[in-house]
Amino acid sequence: MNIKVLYFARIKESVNYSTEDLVLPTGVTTVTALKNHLAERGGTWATLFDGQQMVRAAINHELVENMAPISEGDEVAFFPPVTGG
Amino acid sequence: MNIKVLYFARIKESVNYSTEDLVLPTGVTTVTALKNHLAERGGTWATLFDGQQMVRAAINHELVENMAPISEGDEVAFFPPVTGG
Amino acid sequence: MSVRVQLEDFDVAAELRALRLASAEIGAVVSFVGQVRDINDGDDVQTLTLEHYPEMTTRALEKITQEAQSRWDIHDSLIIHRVGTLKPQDQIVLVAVTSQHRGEAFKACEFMMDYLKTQAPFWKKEATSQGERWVDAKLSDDEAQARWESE
Amino acid sequence: MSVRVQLEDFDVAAELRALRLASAEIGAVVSFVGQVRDINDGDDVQTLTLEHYPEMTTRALEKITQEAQSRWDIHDSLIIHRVGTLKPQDQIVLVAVTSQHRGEAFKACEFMMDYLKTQAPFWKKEATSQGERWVDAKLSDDEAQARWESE
Repeated sequence: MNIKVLYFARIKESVNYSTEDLVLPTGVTTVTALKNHLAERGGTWATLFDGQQMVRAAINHELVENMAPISEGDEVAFFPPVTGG
Repeated sequence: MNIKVLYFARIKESVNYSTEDLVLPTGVTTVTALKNHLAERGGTWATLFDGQQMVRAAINHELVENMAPISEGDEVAFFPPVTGG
Repeated sequence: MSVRVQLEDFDVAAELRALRLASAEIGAVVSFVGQVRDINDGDDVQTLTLEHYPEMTTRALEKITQEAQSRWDIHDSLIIHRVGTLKPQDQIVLVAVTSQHRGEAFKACEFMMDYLKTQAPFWKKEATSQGERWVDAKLSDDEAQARWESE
Repeated sequence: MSVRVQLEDFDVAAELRALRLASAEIGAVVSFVGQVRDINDGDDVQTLTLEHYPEMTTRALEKITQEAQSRWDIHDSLIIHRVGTLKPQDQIVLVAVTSQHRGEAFKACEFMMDYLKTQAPFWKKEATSQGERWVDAKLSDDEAQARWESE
């Protein structure tokens, strides 16, 4: 499954880039699974996505929970809790 | 006891004037007693002050309840419920 | 913490700007502007005339201001209320509150409006196509004020 | 029911005036203006930079607007949020709501701010004399939003 991943704010600075195209292995079909998949990269990725830090996700521009399913072609974004206003 | 009485809005229009100086008989020492005293004038006064209509009172520019005491030299105002804002 | 009662219109922008720029500790400015509606109780309103009790009005508005200040951590507040004859879409009243954080300013501003509606000696008379009439007080305003009594 | 995200400052007076004059049925205009504070968590703030997620931001603000509209009988609303680099006492955000009666406008305006704070994809980075840092989300904002969930 092909998806696009975006990173914002503190997370973008940690991973050093803002977007990447990913081909997901079979079985990685939820936000949680994607976080675990990214954590397997180790280092900064492990620190960010091991579940200790609060990382919010959006799929196709909608805030979603960790159980949300990911589909072919989705735009998945990861970011810290928002601080606007 | 000498006091000054002011009337506002609908009540002022009913009684046809906005202020009067009154010498109160002994015993008229509360807002309720003053309302009863004015109601004894009959006609419009009775209608206004017989307790059927909502008439608010202020003494010396402070909203007060019916039990409030009246003292020599007070400025007592009668008016309908307020409708500003 | 100022209150003004005046015949003239007021400039919301200038007032809010002055309040906001008074301190860089201010994070929130909440304001209420009331305007004259053209319909009330089903009739068209041509003009609205506000009478008040001058010696009492300022005092009542200052008491409301002080009460808000004692209840919430606000930086400053302003009440401007017009009197005299207004027409539909004229501004009647401005209440504005500044604070560090928004919760206090929202609460204080709504509190001040709710108290103004029930405690400040203003009375409205409408001229409609059916003639002139005094506006009746609304039970909903008493209820809005009563909410704060239990807080 | 419009939302705008922009680099430029906004003119509160012109915005409020346009909202208010849109209809003579409007009796109430409630607004919130946020400004950049010069102190946060004990340090002096020199500049504040707002990043956002453009494709999502507009959508999130429109959802907040629609939710407010479905909950209260309001006439219109406006959200303007700035992005880019701001300095202390710059305006960040305007939320304004018009309605016939004040209760609805007060509630809708505060609701919209509380949701904006927790749902709209903006992130603040401060430059202080101690260096740059991302601003942490506040638990109090989550709590402010949660109040509305049970209503």
